[in-house]
Amino acid sequence: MISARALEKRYGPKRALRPVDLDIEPGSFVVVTGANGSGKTTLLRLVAGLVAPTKGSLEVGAERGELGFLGHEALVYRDLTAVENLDLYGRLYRVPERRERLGMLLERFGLWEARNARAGSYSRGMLQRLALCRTLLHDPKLLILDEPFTALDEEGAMLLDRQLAELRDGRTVILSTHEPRRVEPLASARVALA
Amino acid sequence: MSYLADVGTLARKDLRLELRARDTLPAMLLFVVSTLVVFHFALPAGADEVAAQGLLWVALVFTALLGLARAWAPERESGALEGLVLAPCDRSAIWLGKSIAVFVFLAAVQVVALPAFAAFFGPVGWETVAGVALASVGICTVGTLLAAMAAASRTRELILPLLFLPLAIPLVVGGVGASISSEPLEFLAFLGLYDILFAILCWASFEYVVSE
Amino acid sequence: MSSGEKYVAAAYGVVFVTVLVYVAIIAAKLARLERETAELAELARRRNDG
Amino acid sequence: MSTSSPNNPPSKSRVPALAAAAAGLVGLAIVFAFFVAPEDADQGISQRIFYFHVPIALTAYACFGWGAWKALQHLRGKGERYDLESYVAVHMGTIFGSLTLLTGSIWAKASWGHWWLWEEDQLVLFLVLFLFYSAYFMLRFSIDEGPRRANISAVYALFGVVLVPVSFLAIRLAENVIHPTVFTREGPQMTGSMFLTFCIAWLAITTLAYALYRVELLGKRLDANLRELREALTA
Repeated sequence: MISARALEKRYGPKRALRPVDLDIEPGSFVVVTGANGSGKTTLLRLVAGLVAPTKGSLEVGAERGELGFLGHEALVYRDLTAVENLDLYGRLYRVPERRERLGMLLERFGLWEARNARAGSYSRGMLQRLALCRTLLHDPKLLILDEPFTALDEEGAMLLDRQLAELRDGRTVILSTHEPRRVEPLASARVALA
Repeated sequence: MSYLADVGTLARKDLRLELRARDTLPAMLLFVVSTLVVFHFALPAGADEVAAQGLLWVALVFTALLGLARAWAPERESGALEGLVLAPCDRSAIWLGKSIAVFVFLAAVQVVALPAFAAFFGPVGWETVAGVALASVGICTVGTLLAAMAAASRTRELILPLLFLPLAIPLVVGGVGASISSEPLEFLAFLGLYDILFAILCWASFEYVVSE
Repeated sequence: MSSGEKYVAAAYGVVFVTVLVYVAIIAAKLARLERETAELAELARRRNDG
Repeated sequence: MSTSSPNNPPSKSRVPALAAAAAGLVGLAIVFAFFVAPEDADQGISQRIFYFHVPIALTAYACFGWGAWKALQHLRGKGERYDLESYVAVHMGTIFGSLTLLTGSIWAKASWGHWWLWEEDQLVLFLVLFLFYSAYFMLRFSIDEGPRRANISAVYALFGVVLVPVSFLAIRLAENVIHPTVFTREGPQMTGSMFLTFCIAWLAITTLAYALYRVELLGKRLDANLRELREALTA
């Protein structure tokens, strides 16, 4: 699913990611660990295609429409409601039965009551859960989660745990975190960045 | 047809954002009317009608600049541009959708500005209206792309006028020419040529402005 | 010199001066590069001895 | 640590030969411009500015075109050194563009008594281009180094090349008084030796521009290699 050879990223003199090799089979659950500044976020953004490698090669077996990316930003419009945000992405990702699917996701992540409130009025935890809905909306083959637990409230974290457990049906997950113990039982591969 | 659907989705999103936030359109309306009033006092009594026509175009260009500076504000405040770039749609649809939305705002402002100009200064002929329409297409297409470039820079809106004004010079020439020259069709054809040439270039190159 | 000749001299002079300024900039760059390479050479030497 | 520079292997540098050729040709052009070409009938001696002014303008166009060509290659993903070459070419174009404005202004003062003439199409066009390409550097220096800056600079350089004909047409349209320029539509109105002088001057200025371009490129690549060396040594 993901294969990288001496993949490296630099911004001029600054090195964002030291050369790394990857060989990830479809369906595996990869946990990326490493200190701050070791390049976890850069690696995930490279896999998502948001940034281009400076050196080395990278092949990702998922088209743009088949991968879901959750970063530090929720990537939702503050002035639109939760439903309007998900409807916008649903159209762009051509999600079949858009309305039903986004309703189900909002329900599952406990945002149904606040569905018609502006995303700007959401708390940090609710915003992260809305971002999770956006990431899972098009049922992605490859799920890229950049430290998903950091901004989540306790309830959200439990919901995410249950969600990750259910996701193992042939889907590939690559997730970076500071607390690997939490996802240790699910992990099938580990990448430690120096 | 899904390309046009994406463009429609994105344009509607911008219109809905503006209706909800209501910060760009009122600002542009007030700006253009107050600019015309300032021009009235700036023009000496004996100034002929041609000078006034020129001032109309100055007002339009700088009002457009105000709108363009806000064009990518929603994306920048929420980082949502990355969400759009991640989506499977063609990235030029992001540019086209935004251009259409900015065009709608600019048209709404001109619906007020032209009658106000006619009242303050002098009659506004069909050539001027045609010139304004054609020039606005060029302003929105090129301006939206330049605004995306400015959004990626550290200086944000400060650099947008520097990028935009040299490219707007031919539009002002075409517009003023259409308003005052004896054969306006020549100038209107030139504006059309500008729109087509630069629209194609924007359409082909926008992807590289928003992604690596 | 007639005014025409003065202007011609000015025009060619401007071109000449620009090229000279350019050469001066390149010379300044060379001096900086020379200093940097000396620094790096020292760094390399210290690395080998250390 | 044998690391040939990532951009290109240290080729047998042709720059010294290039610089020598440029110096020789420029010298020859000056000799021709002042001693071989006959005095112009109506403009007198000030016409001799023409032999440098127009070639400098044409070279500036060539530099902008070269910068756009390199930008296009960069966008087509051909390699990473095209961004640097596009940048240096545009830089060269801006220098020669400024020279065009300066010499053109001096020529306008000498021939028609004014430092600036809106009727002179070439001059006005270069003013527009000068504004446009100055913004190129403002834009480039306001974005952090990386692929994003390279892409945006490349796209902007492409806009410049489309702007040249469009602006020229706009200026020609906007101008109601057609001013007598040497190059009227049916080609140069110059006698044999004048045209020969012009061609030599043109070749000289183009060679000079290319030499300066290669020199600056070398300087920039040296910087890049040194930075990499420093990175390696201090890592």
